[in-house]
Amino acid sequence: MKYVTTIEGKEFEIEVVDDHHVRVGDRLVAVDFEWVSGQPVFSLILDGRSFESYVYQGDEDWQVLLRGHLYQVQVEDEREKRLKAAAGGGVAEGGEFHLKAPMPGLVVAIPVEEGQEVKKGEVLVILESMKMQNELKAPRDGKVDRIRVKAGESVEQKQTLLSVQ
Amino acid sequence: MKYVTTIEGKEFEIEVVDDHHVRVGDRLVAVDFEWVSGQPVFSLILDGRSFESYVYQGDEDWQVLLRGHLYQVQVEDEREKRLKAAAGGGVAEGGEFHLKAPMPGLVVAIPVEEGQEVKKGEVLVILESMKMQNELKAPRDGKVDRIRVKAGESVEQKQTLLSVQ
Amino acid sequence: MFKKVLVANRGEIAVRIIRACRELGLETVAVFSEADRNALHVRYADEAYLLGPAPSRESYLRADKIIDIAKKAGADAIHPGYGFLAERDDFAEECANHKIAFIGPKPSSIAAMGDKAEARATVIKAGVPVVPGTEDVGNMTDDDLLRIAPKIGFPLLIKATAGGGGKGMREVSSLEEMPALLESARREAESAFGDGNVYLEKLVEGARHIEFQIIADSHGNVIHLGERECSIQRRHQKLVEESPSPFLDDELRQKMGSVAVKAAQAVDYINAGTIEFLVDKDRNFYFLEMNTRLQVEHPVTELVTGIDIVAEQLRIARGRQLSYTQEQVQFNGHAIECRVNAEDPFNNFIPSTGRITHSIIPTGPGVRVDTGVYPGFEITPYYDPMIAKLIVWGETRAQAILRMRRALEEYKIVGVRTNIPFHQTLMDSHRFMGGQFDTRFVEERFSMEAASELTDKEAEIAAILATLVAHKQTELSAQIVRKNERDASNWKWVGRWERMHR
Amino acid sequence: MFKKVLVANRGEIAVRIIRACRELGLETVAVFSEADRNALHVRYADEAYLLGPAPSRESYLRADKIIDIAKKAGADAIHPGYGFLAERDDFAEECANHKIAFIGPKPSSIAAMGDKAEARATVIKAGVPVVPGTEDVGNMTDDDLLRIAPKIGFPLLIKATAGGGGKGMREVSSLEEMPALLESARREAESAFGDGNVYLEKLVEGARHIEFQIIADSHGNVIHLGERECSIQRRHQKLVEESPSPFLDDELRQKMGSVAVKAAQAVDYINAGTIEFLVDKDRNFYFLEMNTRLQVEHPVTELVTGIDIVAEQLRIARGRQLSYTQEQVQFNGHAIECRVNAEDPFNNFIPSTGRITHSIIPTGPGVRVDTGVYPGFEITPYYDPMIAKLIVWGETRAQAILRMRRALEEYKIVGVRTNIPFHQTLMDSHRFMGGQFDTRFVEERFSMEAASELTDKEAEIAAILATLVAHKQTELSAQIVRKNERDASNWKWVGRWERMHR
Repeated sequence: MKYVTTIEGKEFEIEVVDDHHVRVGDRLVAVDFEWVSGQPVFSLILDGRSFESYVYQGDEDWQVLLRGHLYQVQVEDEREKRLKAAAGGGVAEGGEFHLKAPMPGLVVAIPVEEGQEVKKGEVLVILESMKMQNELKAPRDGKVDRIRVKAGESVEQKQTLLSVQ
Repeated sequence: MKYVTTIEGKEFEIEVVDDHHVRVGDRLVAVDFEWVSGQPVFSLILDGRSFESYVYQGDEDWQVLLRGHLYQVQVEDEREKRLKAAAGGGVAEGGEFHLKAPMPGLVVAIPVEEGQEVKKGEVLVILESMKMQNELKAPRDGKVDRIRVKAGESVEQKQTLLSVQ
Repeated sequence: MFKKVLVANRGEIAVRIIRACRELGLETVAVFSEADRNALHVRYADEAYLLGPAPSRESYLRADKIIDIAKKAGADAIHPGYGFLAERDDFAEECANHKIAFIGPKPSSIAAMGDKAEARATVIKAGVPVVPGTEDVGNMTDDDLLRIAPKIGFPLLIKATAGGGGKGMREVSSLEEMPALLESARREAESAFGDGNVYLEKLVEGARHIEFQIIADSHGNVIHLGERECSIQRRHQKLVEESPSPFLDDELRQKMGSVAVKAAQAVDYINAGTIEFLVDKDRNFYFLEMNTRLQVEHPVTELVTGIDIVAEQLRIARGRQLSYTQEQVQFNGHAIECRVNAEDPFNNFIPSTGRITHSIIPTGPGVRVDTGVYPGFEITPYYDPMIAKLIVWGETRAQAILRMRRALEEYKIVGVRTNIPFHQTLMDSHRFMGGQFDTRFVEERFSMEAASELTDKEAEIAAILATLVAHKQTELSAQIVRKNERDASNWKWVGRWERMHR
Repeated sequence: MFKKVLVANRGEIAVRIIRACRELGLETVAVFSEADRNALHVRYADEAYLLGPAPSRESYLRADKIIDIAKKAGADAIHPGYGFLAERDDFAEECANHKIAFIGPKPSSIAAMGDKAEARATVIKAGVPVVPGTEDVGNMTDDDLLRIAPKIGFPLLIKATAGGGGKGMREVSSLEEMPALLESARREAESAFGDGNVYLEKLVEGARHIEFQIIADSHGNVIHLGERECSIQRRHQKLVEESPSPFLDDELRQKMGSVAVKAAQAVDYINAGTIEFLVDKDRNFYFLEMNTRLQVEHPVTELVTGIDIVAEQLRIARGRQLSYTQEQVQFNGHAIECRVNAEDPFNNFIPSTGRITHSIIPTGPGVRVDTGVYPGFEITPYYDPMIAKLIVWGETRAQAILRMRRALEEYKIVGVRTNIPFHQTLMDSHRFMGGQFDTRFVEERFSMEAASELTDKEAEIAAILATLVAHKQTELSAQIVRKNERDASNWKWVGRWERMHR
C-alpha cells in the first residue's frame, strides 16, 4: 500500500512493502515495528536504529511524540489523495469550529461576544481547573457564532462552550 | 450472606451485611474494600486500619498474601457448609492428584516409579527451567499412578507429568 | 514524644511523609477525599479516614474534621505537608489546643511570615533587604492599592498575602489594567487560601529566584542547607529546581545563607522553612518571602547534602537537637528536579485529566522519583496538576543534565498528557545548559516550537511511524469486520487494537 | 577512545550499562534474542540488532554474531555485563583481534582466574590463603575426583571450573552420593558455560561469603572499594547483599582489602573485578575465586562509596586513570540489595513465568531499583529468574533495614509470583537483624512457615479479605449472567471482573 504522508507541508511518499520493509521515496528500509503493552506507545527499529514514540490519533491527523518533539502528521493513501485533489482541496478549512472544554471546570470569563471577529490565538474562554486559570484560544481566524455557557457556570469535559464560524 | 471461613483449621463466621459492613462472630466491623487497577490487588480499610493484599483464586481455596505472609483460606457459604457436613466431609481429600509442570522446561529426572508409595514432600520430578533445576514434590502421601513423561523430554507449562492416587 | 503521625495532605508529599515516618518507626494516619480512596497515600498508611467530597474546601481544608480524626485515631502529631493547611497559624494553634504536635513552626512564626506584608516589616527590622512594595499594611482596599501603585512604579506584582505557589499572583504593567487583575488575583487567592487579601511589590527585572533551605530546632540552633535555584517558572509556578545555583559563588552563598538564618531567627523559627530571595543581574539580593513549611523542591537539597529533611522535621518536632551543625553540612555534586505536571505542553499547558493506563518510571543510579500516582489511578481536576517529581543527582551540573535527559526519555506515562516534552526541550536548550536564565526565561525566551524545529531525519522517522500505525489501523479495521478470517500473523495486533478501542 | 558501545547482554544489567553510556555521552548498541524484542534494553539503546532464537546458545552466547554486529554497527567497544560471555577469554581475545575494546580485563587475566583451579594456584603463589581442595589440575575425570575426594574430606563442594553464580555447584556429604552429583554438576555447568569441567573444594562450615570490589586501571593503579556481605544464599545463589558486612571490623577490612588487591595484581588485572572470600567463624579468611567482571550486586558498593562502578569501567577501558585513590574512597552509611526473582517462595521457590500485568515500583529517598521489566513484558523460561534488584541506602544498618521493609511492602508485581515475601520475612527475622547468619542460614535455619506463624489479628484480616473477594465474585457471576440488569453500584466491579477473566 502506498501513502502520502505530510508533516508541516513536507511530503513523504511511503510504501508499506511487507511486515518488515517500507519504501521511502525510492529507498527500501528495514523496519521492525512493535506495539508496546497494548498502549499507544510504539517501538520502531529502523535499519538498526531504535526509536520509541507515542502515536495518538487526532480528529484529522496523527500526533507523533518522538524524543520530546510533537509532530502533526497527515497520512493519506494514494487513492484518497487523488480524490481530494480532484475535489479541489481545502474543504477541511471551512465549516464551524466548536470550542470544547478540555477538562471539567468553572467558566471564569468569556472575553468575546457573539458576532465578534476573532484572530487566531485570541482568548475565547477562561476556564478554571486544578486551581489554575486556563485560557482557551481561537485555533484560527473567524467570527464568534454562538456562546453556549456563561461565566460562573460549571462545565463538563468536552462540553461545547462556543462556536466560531 | 453468611460465610464460614477457615484458615489452617481456625474458623471465622463472617457475615457480609452490606457494602460497608461485615459481622465477624457478633462484632460489627466497618469495611471499605477496593479493587486496585483491575488487578488481583485489594485495598481494605477496616475500622480505619489500611491493609493491602493480593488475593488469588486457587482450585479449592483462596490465597491471601498479606504483609509477606501467605494464607490459604477456605470460604464456604453456610448452605454449602451444611450440605458438605451432611455428605460426611473429607470428600476433597480423596481422588487423584495430577502433578502439572509449573512452567515450560526439560524433565531432568523422575526419581519415582509407577506403583511406588510416596510420602508428602518426596521429590517426584526434577524439571530444569531458567537454568535452574527444580524439584517438584508430592503434596500429600499416596501411590504413583501413571507417569506420562520421560527424562530428557521437553514439557509445556501445565502439562500433566504424572498422577498420584 | 509522639508515636503516631496524621498526614494532613495528599499526593506525592503525603507519600513522602508516610515513608519518612515508617522509616523512623512511627505509625501513620492518612486522610482522604472521596476522589482519593485509591490514592497511594491511603494504601501506604497504617490507617486511613475519609474526610469528605473531592473539593478541597470539603476535605483537605477541613481543619475541624482533621483534628477530630487525629483524636479518634490517637494520632499525637500532624504533618501538614505543603499547601492546604500548612501555613494556617489557626490550624497550628488548634493542634496545640488539642495537645497534638504540629510538625512545623510555632503559630506565631507562621502568622508573622504568613501575612506577606507583616513578614516584610519584620525582616526589614532585622536588617534583611526586601523588594520595594506596600509595607506595613494588611487589609488594603482596591482603592488604596490603585493609589499606591504609581508610587511603587510599573511593572509591579499583585501578590496574595496568604500566598504561595504563585497562586493569586498577577503582573501589572499599567494602572489601566490593574482593576481587572486585582479582581482575578483576589478571586484566585480566595479560592486557594480562603483569603482574598493582596499586596503590591515592585517587579525586579531580569531577576533570579533563589531560595535557602533552613532548619531550626527548639534549642536555638538554626542552620541553612544551601540554596535552590528556582528561576525556571511559568505563570509564577516553579517547573525546575536545582542545587547549587549556577549563578552563586561561595562568597554570595555564605552571605545569603547567613541573611536567611537571620530572617528565620527574626520570627523565632523552629522546624524546616525556606527563605525566598530575588537576585538581580548585579547580584543584589532581596528577601521575597518565607515559606514556613516543607517545600515541594526539598529533594534537591537532600541529594546534595545527604540530609533527610522530612526525617529531620520529625526529629525536631520531637524536641531533638539538629543532627548537624552548620560546619557539618557538606555540599556534594549537583541535583536537578523536574516537576511532572498533567498538562499538555503543546497546547498552552492546559491541564490534562483521566486515568493513567500505563507507566514506566525511570530508575537506576542517581535517579529518584517522588510520586503519588500509578497505573489505574485517575487524575481528577480537583487538585494540583503535579503528579510526580523526577530528581537526579550528578557529580557535576553537566552530568546531572545528561542523567536527567536519559531519565526523561525513559519516563512513560500514558492516559494523560504530561509536560515531560517541555522538560526534554529545556534540558536540550543551550541557555539552560549555560545557566543563562532568569524568572522570565520560559515565558519570554523559550518556545516548544523553536526547539521542535524539524530535523529532516526525525521528521522522516515520525512520518514512517504515523504511516505504519495508520496502515496497521486500516488493516485491522478490515480484519475486525471479518473476525473469522483473521490472519494468524496479525492476531496479536488485532487483540491489542480491540482492547484499546473498548 | 571508543564512542559506541555494544552491550552483549540482556535484562537489568544491559539497561544499567546503557544508562551509564548515555550519561557519558556514548552511543549504545543493544543485541537481543527473539524473546526479547520488547525488552527495555532494546527500547533504551540507540541501536538494536536481532541475534537469534530465544535459547542463549543461539543468541546471547553467539560470540561470532555479536562481533559481526559490532562491526556492522561501527561499535568500537563491547561491554559483556555478567554471565553469558563475560568471563570467556576467547571472546575478549576475539574482540581485540577485531580492534574492538573489550570493557573488562585482559584475556590472560580472565583465563588465569576463569579456570578456578589455575586461579587457586596463582594466588597461592602470591601468598593469598585458599580453601583446601584440588590444586594444580584442569581436566580431571570422575575417577580422579572420586579418588582425591576422601583426602580433602567430606563435606566438600563440587564446583564448575568455568563457574559463577552457583551454577554447576553441588555439595557432597559422602563418597556414595558423589558420582550422581558429579554427573548433575557437569550437566549444569555444560549447559550454563559450555564447559563441563569441575573441581573439588573443602566445605568451610559456618562460613560467611564476603567479597571485595576492586578496580584497576591500565596505569598500574589498583584499589578496593570495600566489601560486600553475600552470605544470604539459597542453593548457592545469592539473594541479599549488603555493604559493609556486619561481621568485619576496620582492621580485618583493611587486611582483606589489601589481600584482594594483591590477588588482582597477581594476574595483572585491569578494570572492575571481585575477589570472593570465605570467612570462618574465627575470622580466618580464604580466597574462593575472582569474578573477572561486573557483579550483580555492585550497586551496594556504589551506594556506600558514591562511585559509579560502570562509569569507572568505561573510563578505565578508555585508558584513563582511576578517578580515586585508595585514600579518597570513603564509606558512608549502609546499603542492602534484595534480588527480586520470579519464583514462588511458598512453593519451593519454583520459577514463575508469564506476562507482568501490573507493577508499582517503590520510589522515594534512598531507594534504587535496577530492572529490565515493566507492565506488559513477558517473563520467559529461557533466562535467569532475577527480574529486578531493589537497593536501599540508610545512615545505619538498622535504618537501611527499615527502609528496605517499607520498599518491599510498596513493591507490587502482578502476573508472576516473586520472592518479595521471602525478603519481607528475612528483613523481619531477628537473626538477620542481629547479623547472625552464615551461608547456610537460609537453607538450614530459616523458614517461610515459621515466620508466617498466625497472629490472630492478621489471620482475621486475611479471612475477611478472602470472604469479601469470594462474596464479590458470587455477586458478580450472577450479574454477568443477567447482563442487562446490572446494579448501578456494581458496574465498576463487573467491568473489572470481566476484564480480569478475559
